[in-house]
Amino acid sequence: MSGRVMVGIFQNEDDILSVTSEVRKEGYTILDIYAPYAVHGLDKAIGLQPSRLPWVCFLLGLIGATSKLGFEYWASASDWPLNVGGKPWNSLPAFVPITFEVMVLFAGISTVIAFFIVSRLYPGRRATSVIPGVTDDRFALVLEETDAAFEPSDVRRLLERYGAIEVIERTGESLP
Amino acid sequence: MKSGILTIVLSTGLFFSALYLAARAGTVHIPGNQQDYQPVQPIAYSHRLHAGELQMPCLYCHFSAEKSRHAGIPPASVCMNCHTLVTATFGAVRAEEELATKEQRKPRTLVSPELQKIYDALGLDANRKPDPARTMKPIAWTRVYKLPDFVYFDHRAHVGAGVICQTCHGPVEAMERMRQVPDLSMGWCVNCHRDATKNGVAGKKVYASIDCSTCHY
Amino acid sequence: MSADYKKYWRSLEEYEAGDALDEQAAEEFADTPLREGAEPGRREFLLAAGFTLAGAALTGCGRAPVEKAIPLLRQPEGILPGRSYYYATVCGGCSASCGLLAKGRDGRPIKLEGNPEHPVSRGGLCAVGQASILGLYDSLRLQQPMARGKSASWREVDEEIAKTLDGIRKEKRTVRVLTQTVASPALNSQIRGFLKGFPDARHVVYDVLSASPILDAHRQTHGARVLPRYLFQKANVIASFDADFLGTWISPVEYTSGYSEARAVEATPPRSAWHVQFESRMSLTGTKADRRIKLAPEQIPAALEHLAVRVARKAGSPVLPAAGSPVPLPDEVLDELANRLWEARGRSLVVCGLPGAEAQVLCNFVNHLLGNYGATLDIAAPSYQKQGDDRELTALVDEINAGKVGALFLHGVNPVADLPGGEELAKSLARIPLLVSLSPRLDETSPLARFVCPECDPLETWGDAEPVAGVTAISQPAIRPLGQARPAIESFARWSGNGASAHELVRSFWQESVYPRQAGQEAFEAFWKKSVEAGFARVRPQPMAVKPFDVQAVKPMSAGRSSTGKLALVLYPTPAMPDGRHAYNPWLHELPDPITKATWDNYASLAPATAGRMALQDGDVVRLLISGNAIELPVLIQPGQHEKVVAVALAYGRTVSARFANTGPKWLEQRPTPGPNGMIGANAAPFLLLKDGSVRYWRDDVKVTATGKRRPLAVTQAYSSLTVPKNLDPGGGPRPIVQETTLEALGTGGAKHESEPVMELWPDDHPFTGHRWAMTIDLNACTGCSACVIACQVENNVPVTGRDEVMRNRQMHWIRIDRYYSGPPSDVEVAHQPMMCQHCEHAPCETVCPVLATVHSSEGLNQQIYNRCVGTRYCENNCPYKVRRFNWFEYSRDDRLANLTLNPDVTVRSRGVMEKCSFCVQRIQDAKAEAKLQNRALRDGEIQTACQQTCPARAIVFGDVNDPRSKVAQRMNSGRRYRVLEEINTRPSVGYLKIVRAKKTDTDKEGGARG
Amino acid sequence: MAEVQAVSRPPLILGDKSLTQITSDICSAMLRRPGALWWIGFLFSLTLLAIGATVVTYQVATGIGTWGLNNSVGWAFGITNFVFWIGIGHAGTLISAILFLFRQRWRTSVNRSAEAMTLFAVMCAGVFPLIHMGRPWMGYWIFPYPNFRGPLWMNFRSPLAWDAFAISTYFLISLTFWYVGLIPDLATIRDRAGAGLRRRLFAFFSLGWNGSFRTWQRYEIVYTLLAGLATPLVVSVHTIVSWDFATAVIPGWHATIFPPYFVAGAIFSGMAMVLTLMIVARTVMHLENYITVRHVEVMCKLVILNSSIVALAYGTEFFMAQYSGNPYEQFVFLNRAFGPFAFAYWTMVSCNVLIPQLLWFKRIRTNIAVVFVLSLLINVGMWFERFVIIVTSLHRDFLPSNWASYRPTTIEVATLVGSFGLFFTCFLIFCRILPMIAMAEVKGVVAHERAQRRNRK
Repeated sequence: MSGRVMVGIFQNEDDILSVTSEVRKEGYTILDIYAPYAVHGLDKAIGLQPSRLPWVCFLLGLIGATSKLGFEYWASASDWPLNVGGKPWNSLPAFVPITFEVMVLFAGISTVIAFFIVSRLYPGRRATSVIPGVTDDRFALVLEETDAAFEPSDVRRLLERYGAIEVIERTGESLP
Repeated sequence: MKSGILTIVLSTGLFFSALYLAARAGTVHIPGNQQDYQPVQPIAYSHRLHAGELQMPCLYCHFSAEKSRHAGIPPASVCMNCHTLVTATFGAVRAEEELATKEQRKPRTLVSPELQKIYDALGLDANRKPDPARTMKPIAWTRVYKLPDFVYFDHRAHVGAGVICQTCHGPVEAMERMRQVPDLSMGWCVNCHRDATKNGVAGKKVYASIDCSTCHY
Repeated sequence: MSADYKKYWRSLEEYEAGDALDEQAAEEFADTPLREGAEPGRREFLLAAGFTLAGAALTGCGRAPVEKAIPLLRQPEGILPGRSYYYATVCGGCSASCGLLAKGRDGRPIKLEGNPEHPVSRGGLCAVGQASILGLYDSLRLQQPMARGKSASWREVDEEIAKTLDGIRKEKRTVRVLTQTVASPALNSQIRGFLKGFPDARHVVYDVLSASPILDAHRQTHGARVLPRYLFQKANVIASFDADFLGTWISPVEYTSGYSEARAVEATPPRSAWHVQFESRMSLTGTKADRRIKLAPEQIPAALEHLAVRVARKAGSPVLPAAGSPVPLPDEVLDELANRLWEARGRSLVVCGLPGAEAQVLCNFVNHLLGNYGATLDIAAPSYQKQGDDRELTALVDEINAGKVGALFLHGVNPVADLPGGEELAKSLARIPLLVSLSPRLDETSPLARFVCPECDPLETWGDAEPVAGVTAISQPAIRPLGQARPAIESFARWSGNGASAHELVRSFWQESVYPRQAGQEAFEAFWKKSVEAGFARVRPQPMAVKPFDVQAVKPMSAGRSSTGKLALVLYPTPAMPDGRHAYNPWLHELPDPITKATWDNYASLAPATAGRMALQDGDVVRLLISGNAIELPVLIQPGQHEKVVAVALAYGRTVSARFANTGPKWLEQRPTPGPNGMIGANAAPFLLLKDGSVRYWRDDVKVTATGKRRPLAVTQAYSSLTVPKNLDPGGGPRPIVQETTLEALGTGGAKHESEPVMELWPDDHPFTGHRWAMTIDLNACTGCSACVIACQVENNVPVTGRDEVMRNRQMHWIRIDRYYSGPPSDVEVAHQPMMCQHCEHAPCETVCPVLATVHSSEGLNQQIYNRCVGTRYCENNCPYKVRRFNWFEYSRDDRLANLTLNPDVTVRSRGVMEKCSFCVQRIQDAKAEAKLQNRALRDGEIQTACQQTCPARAIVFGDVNDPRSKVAQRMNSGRRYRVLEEINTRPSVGYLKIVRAKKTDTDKEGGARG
Repeated sequence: MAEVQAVSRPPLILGDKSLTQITSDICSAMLRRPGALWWIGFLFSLTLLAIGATVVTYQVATGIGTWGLNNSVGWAFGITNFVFWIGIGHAGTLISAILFLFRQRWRTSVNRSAEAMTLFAVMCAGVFPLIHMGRPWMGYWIFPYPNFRGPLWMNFRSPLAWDAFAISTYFLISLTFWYVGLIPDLATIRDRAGAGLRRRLFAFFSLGWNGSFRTWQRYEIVYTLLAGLATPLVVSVHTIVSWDFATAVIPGWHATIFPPYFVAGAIFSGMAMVLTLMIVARTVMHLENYITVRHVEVMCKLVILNSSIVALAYGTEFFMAQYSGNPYEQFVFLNRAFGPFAFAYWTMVSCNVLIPQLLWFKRIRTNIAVVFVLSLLINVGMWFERFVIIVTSLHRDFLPSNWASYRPTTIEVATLVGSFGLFFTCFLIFCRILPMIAMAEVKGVVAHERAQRRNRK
């Protein structure tokens, strides 16, 4: 992250989509793209791997459900079996609703927490946008100036060709 | 960067609070738990002396424990079974006797200030005979073992089943002043009942119910 | 004054937290009678009371409040803190004088139970008797004598009375003692002794519920003023002419017990006494009758006469050839009754509650012809339960009004409120030079008295009773007098110049007068001790100068006034409030009337047709007017009542009931308990008629006018039929909640119950291997008398909620008696069904409680754990029987004196928790602990629930259904047994035994046997 | 196919807004000084809330007896309100989660407010189970926590326990879902706001969101997962609420039809409430371009659908009672329609079945004022539906001796009023301090529509 970066600022969803594909084809390293909303198709254009968050969701949901079901059984049938309305100690059907709720709670909350962790979002974190406009109407493409092959003026031209309204160069320190 | 410092300070604080609480977990009581309650009593009665040294059986004084729900605090008349004659500690009496022999006089009757309180309560005169001029004044002991109003504990069932007093009241024979040994929580009761049903009491098979209505009604 | 003993008694076991510092507590205690303790033993114990805990202030620091434990200084033998003890004594609730066992705890009586050994009441006790314990702890009872309206000391009062009496003796002025029936022979003799010294002195006795005509009639027919002892247990056919013998007539507990025995269909041999009731209103007795004949009040004597004529004809007696008045009902009815009575000669019983000796003579005649004297009526050993003489009362009232009485002593009576012409009488009474009232409370009469010399509560003093000849009972105190009231017997002794205590007086009376009548050889001391312990002694009855039946006395009835066609007013006592002396008692006010289910009021009952004709509805206030006297009462429509009748309960509208102004929870929309007159109900006594030496309880020609006002009644049962309203009826007939069978269907063998198929959806994890508690209730025996309701209330610390809460359907009684009507509204059949927690094996309430506050015990109890309850009320919603009761508010426990009735074995529930019948689990636990201590198994019948214990009809049986020899298991196997709502598979532990209806002999009744 | 259809429809967002216009439109709605209308509404709601808070304090201090309940009718107003509010909440989740999964783009204009509505409704609902307890201060016993009682856990067989878990889960998941949706918009506002407290607060809560596409990608996944979890959750919540009644033995409650019936009813009432709120909001907050007539119309169609389901359930209940041959069951339904609470029953039928039929007509659907009135009536009807189910079943059940009536006290009415106060106060505050419309999502929709338009050209 210590290297220099080049930021292309766009105004249009289509432009950012096409420039991304083009830049990737050219072999430049896209450090990140900043957008005001989730642009569809951009993940493909940028070539991101699918997230593993669904696995977190599934596993924690499973853990929540099994541990709750186990607890309910243990508490009702083993730890202190109490005769409730003549129902059997193991009233499995009656244990299902809470099991389900706890599963959803575990899965949901843990997924969000995992998301915050992997995306390093936490309260008080300083926002490090390239330009403030990315939360309004600007799209920013950030390229890393990786090696000698990176020729800033070529890239600048490329970006401008795809409708960049502004191209700036920066040192990477101010970037996430 | 500021927020980073804040985060560090907060989490350190949290960590130490948790550590502190964990360390004190054994001694901190939830509200209502009177464990280790050891109030000062109006008369400095020593269980250690009576039950320990003199080996008096518990049921001698707390005679209703095997007949009633309450073990009861003995009426002053029970104290008088012995303390009509015994009015002071052995040591003090011996010392007085020695002094008297030395001074060649009849030994004086010594009355310990604590026992005097019983005599006062019963309205007795200097010869420990009822004095109609004096009012009887009951002794207000401070209750140590106390259950909430919605719990019914029956001493007779426990004494009858062979549970020895120390099981619940601890080593009373070693206590100078009475102290509440268990926490008297419901879990303490229930787990003892479970254990009694499983392992018996004093080698005898018993059934200690853990139905709610065993204690709550 | 009251504050003084309140302080003292507060420091009993039920300590009040946050009250007084420990020093104060100690001082308080020091100031008790303990210091007087001259004679140790039980008496001292009664003074000082047992294990004492005094509350103290919070010590802070999150610790629980410091609690003081104050033991006795000297412990009386045999009495331990926390252990109940029982003393046999006599009930002071009414003159029937049932045998009691007063249950005491830590120095104070907490519950009254029937004495099962007692030969008259046989272990039962009525609602009034159960509730009478509250009289002891009534904080508004007079604590001290009063002279001219101000508190005085006994010495002053006694001196002044003695001085005045001396003057009267010298001036030879008249002295009168006016009492209700004095059950105590010792007191009677004391009064006789007191009056002996005066030239013109007389003891006048009257009863609010008079039996004077019966006594008068026996004077005519048998030459002696006796009240026969009615032996219902020996009767096979019972005919009652307006005698509510199961509810309020003379000795209801005794009669209910006998009646129940006479109708024990499963006894060997089976009994099923046939009972016909002639009455104009719906009485408790009428609800149980096999044949209830509804007649206007003036027609009932005619019916009796017609019956007499028929029986006389059968007996071949020429005395009564024809009846004067026209027969008011079909011949077949009277023919059948006459036939049945005749067939059951010597095993039948005709009772008559009509006013006037004329009708009673006829009743005696019928009983005589049937040979019932000596069989079902005993006049050789008669009853002394009613001794009132209305003739003498009339004479006394005239004397008083004429200003001829020099001194009048009142004991147990409240003539201003109970007698007609009370206002006039009050003026005359105020003019009597020496008027002394022994009333324990300031009622309508006692404030007029120059001296009020309050007598003790029966539980505070020694006394005796002889309810029926040959059964003498001793009433012993269960507590030292709480105030400075003095037993009546002591007062009369003091005024006769005798300073002895009640104990000495009763004892010496027994030595002189009772001991000689006993058969045994033992010394007096042993006899006395034995009698005190048992509560009664069987002795030789006093010889009665009874002559053989005098046929000359029988005369045809003077032609009864033919019906005017106008409404008649019938004044009656209710089983809950038979006598205004109990008007202080909130339990009795809140007890739903067994028939109308109304509480906290009296009302004008009208037949549905009558109300319809007058366009009146429940709760419309009407004005009742007879010759200048008027009262306003709300209307209650009473099915089964005669169309020409307005019925109003007596004993209401008493000044002592003004105390209920603050009864009930206080909140924004609370409505007061007393009525617009500031009292509970209105007094109907002014409508009574004291005429021809007899009190008439009905008046013809009452004017009923609507006032346009409304006062909705606090009724605990809003819907009274098992058939749903017609417009909402999906068909299918009445709901099988109360089931009935007929004698024929029952057969003779006592069919066994067929076991139901058991369907299980899930594994049965809950075998009940040890005890399994269950209850059976015999609906055939249950009379609906409601004694169980009060017994349960006392035993289980059930609070009084006040009228407004009852109106909101929030009464707290754990056991209620559902009353269902069937058949046409003009002539209904009635079923009583006690309903309490059914302790279902598959309890719907348990499943829905989120916090496990109600779960099943291993012995089949549905446990309710108050301290765990958070009050979601889900259990209550899901209870098909709706027997759970919720503490909507912190129901008042302000009266700390009344709190002494609280049972220390039962938790006092706080606001926001659910409660319900526990099958008296405290009694189960106590019996189990006791059996364990004695190293033996529990015996069947050892555990009696409070409702079972008090039931005069023995309708309730409780026990271990897993023990096949237990009574409850046997009754569960009865062919009559069914369970309520069996079809929803809740599997209740309560089994009901079907009502047995006698075979219908006519077709005019609808609603056949169900189930 | 879907594309073609979408094209032929009028645009979801009117006025051909540019992205930055959207930002400023929505932000300015909340940054502007509130108008008189808002203040009037806010003060009114606050008054209602104050009334509610007062009576609840009084009730908790005095006893639940201050409600008109009795020995037979243990639940009435309180639980009616609870079910009513829970039902309201369901529409919010439906819009945000279910319609998200179905890729219904029109939801973007209303989902933020609908989710907020869910939260506030669940808050209102959650108050009632707590305050209806006899001892609310012991309410925590309803959860299993380690204790010194043996330990004594709780009854997992009780539908009320299920309720407690369902509602807490529902609230937490809804809150999370709503918050996750808010993060990008919070960042937008943060970047527009100058220095000061507002910026600091938004900076804190936006968690340092910078619009990075890596985050956006995970965000989309998380959002989809949450939507996927919330969908069965919302169904489960009202199913469990319906089990409060369906698992009981009381005739009129004990019915297997309850879960679908309740869920449909919940969405029905919720949609009506969304309509009410949106119509008010678009007027008060000047968002006519974002919440268009087309939005209203779509929601009206959902209302008709749910009304029909509810009507079917009403009919089925009667049929099942008749068909069961169970006289207790049959009686309960006759009693509902013709007994003492017939007025409540017929109010329910009129408002829930008859009146919504008007929405079949496009002229009515597109008349905002009429729709507003209808939506209010439906809310009234749905409140009565719960009242009818609860009270008519309880007041006359098995034993005729138990039959009783029920009359609400002023305390109960004031508590209901107070719950509306709480709801609207929260909602109005929400309108002021947070973006009412999901800017990031609307931008996506606008860009999408613009792209389609361009493609067409």
